[in-house]
Amino acid sequence: MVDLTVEIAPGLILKNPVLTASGTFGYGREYAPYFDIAKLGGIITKGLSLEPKTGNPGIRITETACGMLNAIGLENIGIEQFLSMELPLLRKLGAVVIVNIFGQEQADYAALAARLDGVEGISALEINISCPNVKAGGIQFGTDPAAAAKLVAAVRQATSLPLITKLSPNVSDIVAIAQAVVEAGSDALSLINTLMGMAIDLDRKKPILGNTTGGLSGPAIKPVALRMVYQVASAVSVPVIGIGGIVNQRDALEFLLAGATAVEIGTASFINPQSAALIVAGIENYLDRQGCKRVVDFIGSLEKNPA
Amino acid sequence: MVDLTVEIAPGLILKNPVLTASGTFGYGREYAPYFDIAKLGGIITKGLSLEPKTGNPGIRITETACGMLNAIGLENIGIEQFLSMELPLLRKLGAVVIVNIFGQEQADYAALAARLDGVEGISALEINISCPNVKAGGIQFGTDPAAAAKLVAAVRQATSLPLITKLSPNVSDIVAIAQAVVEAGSDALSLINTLMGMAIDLDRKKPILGNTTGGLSGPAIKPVALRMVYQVASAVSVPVIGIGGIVNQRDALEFLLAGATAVEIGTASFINPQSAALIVAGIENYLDRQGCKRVVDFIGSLEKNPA
Amino acid sequence: MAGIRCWTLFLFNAEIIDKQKLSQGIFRLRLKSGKDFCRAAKPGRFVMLGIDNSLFDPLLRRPFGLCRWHEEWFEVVIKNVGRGSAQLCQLEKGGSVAVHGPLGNGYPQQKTEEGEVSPLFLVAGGMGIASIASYIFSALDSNQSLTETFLFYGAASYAELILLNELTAAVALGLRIKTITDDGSCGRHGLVTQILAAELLNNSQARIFACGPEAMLKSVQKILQTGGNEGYLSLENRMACGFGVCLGCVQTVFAETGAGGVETAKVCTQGPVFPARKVIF
Amino acid sequence: MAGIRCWTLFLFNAEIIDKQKLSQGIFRLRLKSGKDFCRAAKPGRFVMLGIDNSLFDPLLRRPFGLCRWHEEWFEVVIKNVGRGSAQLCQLEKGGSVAVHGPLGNGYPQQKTEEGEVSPLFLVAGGMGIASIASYIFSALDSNQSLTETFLFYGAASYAELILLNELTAAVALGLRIKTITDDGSCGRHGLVTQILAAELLNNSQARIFACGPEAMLKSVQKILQTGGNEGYLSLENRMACGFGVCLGCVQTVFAETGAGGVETAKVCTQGPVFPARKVIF
Ligand SMILES: Cc1cc2nc3c(=O)[nH]c(=O)nc-3n(C[C@H](O)[C@H](O)[C@H](O)COP(=O)(O)OP(=O)(O)OC[C@H]3O[C@@H](n4cnc5c(N)ncnc54)[C@H](O)[C@@H]3O)c2cc1C
Ligand SMILES: Cc1cc2nc3c(=O)[nH]c(=O)nc-3n(C[C@H](O)[C@H](O)[C@H](O)COP(=O)(O)OP(=O)(O)OC[C@H]3O[C@@H](n4cnc5c(N)ncnc54)[C@H](O)[C@@H]3O)c2cc1C
Ligand SMILES: Cc1cc2nc3c(=O)[nH]c(=O)nc-3n(C[C@H](O)[C@H](O)[C@H](O)COP(=O)(O)O)c2cc1C
Ligand SMILES: Cc1cc2nc3c(=O)[nH]c(=O)nc-3n(C[C@H](O)[C@H](O)[C@H](O)COP(=O)(O)O)c2cc1C
Ligand code: FES
Ligand code: FES
Repeated sequence: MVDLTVEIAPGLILKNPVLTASGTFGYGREYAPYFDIAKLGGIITKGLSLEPKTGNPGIRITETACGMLNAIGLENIGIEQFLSMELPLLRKLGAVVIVNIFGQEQADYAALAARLDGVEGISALEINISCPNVKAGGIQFGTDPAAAAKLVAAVRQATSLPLITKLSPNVSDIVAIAQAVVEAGSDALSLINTLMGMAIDLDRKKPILGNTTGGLSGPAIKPVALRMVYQVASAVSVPVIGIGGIVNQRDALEFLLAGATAVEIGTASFINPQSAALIVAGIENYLDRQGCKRVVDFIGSLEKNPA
Repeated sequence: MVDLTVEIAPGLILKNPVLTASGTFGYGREYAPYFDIAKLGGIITKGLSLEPKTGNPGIRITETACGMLNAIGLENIGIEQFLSMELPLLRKLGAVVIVNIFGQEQADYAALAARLDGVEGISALEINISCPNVKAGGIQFGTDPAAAAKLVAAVRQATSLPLITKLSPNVSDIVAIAQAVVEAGSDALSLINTLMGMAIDLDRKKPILGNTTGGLSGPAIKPVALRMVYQVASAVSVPVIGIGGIVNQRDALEFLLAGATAVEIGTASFINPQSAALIVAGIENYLDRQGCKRVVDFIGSLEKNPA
Repeated sequence: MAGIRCWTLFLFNAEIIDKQKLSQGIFRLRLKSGKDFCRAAKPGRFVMLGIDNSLFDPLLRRPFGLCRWHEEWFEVVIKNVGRGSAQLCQLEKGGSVAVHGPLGNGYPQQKTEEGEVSPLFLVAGGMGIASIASYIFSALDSNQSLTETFLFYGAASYAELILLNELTAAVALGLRIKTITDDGSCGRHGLVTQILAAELLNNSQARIFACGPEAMLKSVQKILQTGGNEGYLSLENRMACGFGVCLGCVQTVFAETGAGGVETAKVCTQGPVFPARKVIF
Repeated sequence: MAGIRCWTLFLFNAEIIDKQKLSQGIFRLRLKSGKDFCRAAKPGRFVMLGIDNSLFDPLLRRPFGLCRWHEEWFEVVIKNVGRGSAQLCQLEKGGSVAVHGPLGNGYPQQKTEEGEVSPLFLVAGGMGIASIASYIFSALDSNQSLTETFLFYGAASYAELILLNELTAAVALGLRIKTITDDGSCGRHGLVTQILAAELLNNSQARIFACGPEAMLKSVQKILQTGGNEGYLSLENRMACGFGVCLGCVQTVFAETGAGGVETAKVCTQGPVFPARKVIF
């Protein structure tokens, strides 16, 4: 028996290092027919805002080479409906719940954090900073270390819940952003969110997505994600959660080797709803065969190349 | 008959919009057995430096989902050997030659540009700014608008050849870099260079590449490339050359729709050495069937989504 | 967990026990499944199908209507229109397909309890027949009457009027069939919506089930608005997951709460069949 | 340009005219080709093979040694070790493979002109036999003598000593064969380099051609250094292009110019066969 427990924030110990990525696991309920979602390290909800949001018009998804673009537009039911209609079921199912939050300006994030502070059945917040900051003219919070740090500090003020900041990969220097938000009080980091991409319908001479651009996810982005996780995990001392193109246990284990304390499964759950559960079993099996007793001994154990 | 000619810099008219991407076409000679390289819009050489460079040790390439990582380390024969041993053959074969240059510091780039100024048989320079600036502590020229602009200005001073600046995609705001280098005198832009990525050998617990990280290319990156080309072409008034994951004429035409005046074929040439030639034929055929008489009418003709 | 079964949802690899070419680029696959799967099948429901290998191109599964089923198999009809469908069409008998389903709501029951059954107009355009046929085959296989049931079936040409022979067997149960082709190679010359419009003039009671290209469904919707008939449209929005988690497939609809409010509905779980009056194209 | 032929390079889709399982996960494919292709084939040369579809996973072609050829076909032996080889091994007779080649230099000619032929030791470890066998089959198919030619062939077990039966036919031409297996299931128990080391003691004149895992080649190199024998190693570095343009496959070697200088050589065009003394592992 391998000890799969990991601590992803001070005091927040998960039974295993497998979480689900925001926006790919609904509010959890949809997966209950496929496996016992309490068996996961935890589930991360669809991104929630203060008010419900209808998302983008037109075509929202399109497949690309080994990946997909989405332009859902952060459609969600809003925090209140989540708390009243979804959270009770998740608690009954026994899932460890991490709520992913986003807003249009800093005050939205702080208000969400304050609202969720002390709510039973919520284990942590994941802050999605890959959102345009309406107040600052639409520049993403996530691409500027100072703006990101300010945002995280405001959220930190508003709640005593463990904070995971989810980083955007569309930046020149992800380590600088990572360090800034850790400095500002983030207990952990998760990365990567989607890469910004675009697809064109040649014959119609139009962008395929209603929103023109969208977020690229899936196996195509795994090399970029792995590189960023490796760089960030080498540079900060808080836990890092790896995300990006993970479809099986081997992918997940590679992220752990690179220094991730846990992983999130995204697009893979669309292809096979059981992916996350299969990955938990696969990690256990692999480590067992390797004679590794505790997953924490495996984490970050990548050998470095000679300099 | 479709008129395929395009002007990619003032006075530099190509017979068609298909070029080959640096580092994927050798010095051109290797492709001569497969097709008449004079039939292409032009060929772009492997990146050349002042002195020969041996490149990185260890494993240099690995396949990823719909892509590949390379860490060649800019191995090349150096500018002098290129001029004496390779250029004469290229001229004999009738190819339009664009030389890709890089250096460790600004002075290297300027020296290369000066050396190539006025050399017969060279049509333009492509400046690879995705290189660590040794003098500035290893920060890439390509991730800082000011550094990139200074570099381009120095090259501009040193030569009267048309200048194409090749942009790195590993940045927060590619439009800012694009505008800065155009301001500094770049006649055209080409994008994207590879995305920085990493791959891990799980069973050996080691990075696969000798250099740990490498550049991601191939179909996997096409959505990111297309998005950046669209953004940059919408923001600048100089010609933009699209690069990234183009494997067939449909991919190439999508880049033209997005606003690219020409395209470069990279990884696809490894899979099928005839790719670039097939894409020229494919573009012609497609436009012909569409009743489009001049490729320039097609370029940038993407319909915008309603705002 | 290799193959699961929970409530009425199944996730398994199915063997292709038969493959048949119905027309140029259109194939019917018969896939092996359990009885429970067939019990959960329903006219208008669908499955997400994928290639059973460990490669990632194509990446996502693709949605296809359940066309017919019987105890230990079910059939889908697939038209090769792109990378995903091409891969599926290339598989041979003995090969394996990754199946997830049955998914979606399916067509509403015909209210037979009130004695009087209102006439039912089934409207199929092109590949929409795969879904519409499921209604007819289901009646045929359970020996249900199809009196007062009309099939209006349009396709580009005679060659693409697939399944017509087999559907004709339902004429014995009362089904009446009218075909129309774009090129006039079978039945009338024109679009299936022309038949519908004409027939509705004499049938203010008829209910309509329609499946086909979006342009056709739009036109059906307009015709229904004029006639005031009740109708259902089966939509084919692009899907990533098929079970309600990606929000990729949503359709703008009039909100249940009335008052002209607008909301989004997931085609995969709240559809693919929607009351025609709800859909906002 | 669908299939091209220039000088001695070919780019075409080849039909699989035969497929044979040689051992668990090891298959031999016989592919249709033109006579000109076979004329350009040579022991030790290789082809880049890809799947003939428009999907991008796997993306790149994979290198495989030319094992045998004859007028209108050639054979490769493929071990399923990963995604690319798995795809190729799954193809069936009648299927199609994208071929690029023949590529690389191949083994040097034996100098037969000077009358005296020095003994030749062929050393194969595991799948290295595919390349080494090409030398023997080539002699067999052109009825060349193989006197003073020795094959030292090692594999994990008897089951993996593939091609052994067919190679035994060359005994009639003078070939002598010694096998060794890791588990002792056929021939001696141990590594093929042990045979080589023992035999070289009595053969300071012997030339060596070796192909196998890197660890084996390193060991062969060391043995040759001690004995002072001339030898050639066939390398299997990872390749992206196979024709000299990506610089992905390079091997560090001693520079031709001597004086201990070091340079890189492309395994695909300057190799895959290198003089053992040049290679710096
Ligand atoms: C509920 C439902 C039931 C369906 N039933 C059937 C059926 O029984 N038989 C059948 O042949 N087809 C059916 N379709 C359509 C089928 O899913 C698409 O043809 C298929 O997904 C295209 O995949 P591709 O990879 O071959 O095409 P792609 O290469 O992805 O695209 C090719 C073309 O197909 C269109 N397309 C892509 N995805 C979809 C999609 N999800 N729905 C519609 N068009 C799409 C694109 O716009 C493009 O023009 C159904 C779709 C839905 C949503
Ligand atoms: C000149 C040459 C001739 C060869 N001849 C044969 C042959 O006749 N028969 C045969 O079965 N194999 C041969 N190989 C090896 C064969 O090319 C690899 O086994 C194959 O490329 C692996 O591809 P994959 O996608 O199955 O494996 P991957 O999934 O890419 O990798 C699986 C494993 O194979 C290793 N590998 C990946 N690429 C290569 C490579 N290019 N060379 C060696 N190992 C690699 C990886 O390190 C990994 O351990 C030859 C290689 C070369 C360079
Ligand atoms: C359809 C879809 C919706 C998503 N919605 C959100 C979201 O609401 N909030 C968020 O932080 N990330 C969102 N993401 C990003 C994922 O959580 C994840 O970071 C990304 O998909 C990369 O992981 P993957 O390659 O495993 O899918 C979404 C991704 C997809 C595909
Ligand atoms: C093996 C390899 C070597 C490369 N070398 C160079 C180089 O020397 N200079 C340069 O500017 N870009 C280099 N590139 C980047 C390509 O020119 C191109 O920008 C990138 O591969 C994206 O295009 P693709 O997806 O079509 O390959 C190299 C790419 C590859 C795959
Ligand atoms: S297809 Fe994912 S929600 Fe409908
Ligand atoms: S494999 Fe590309 S240079 Fe050798």
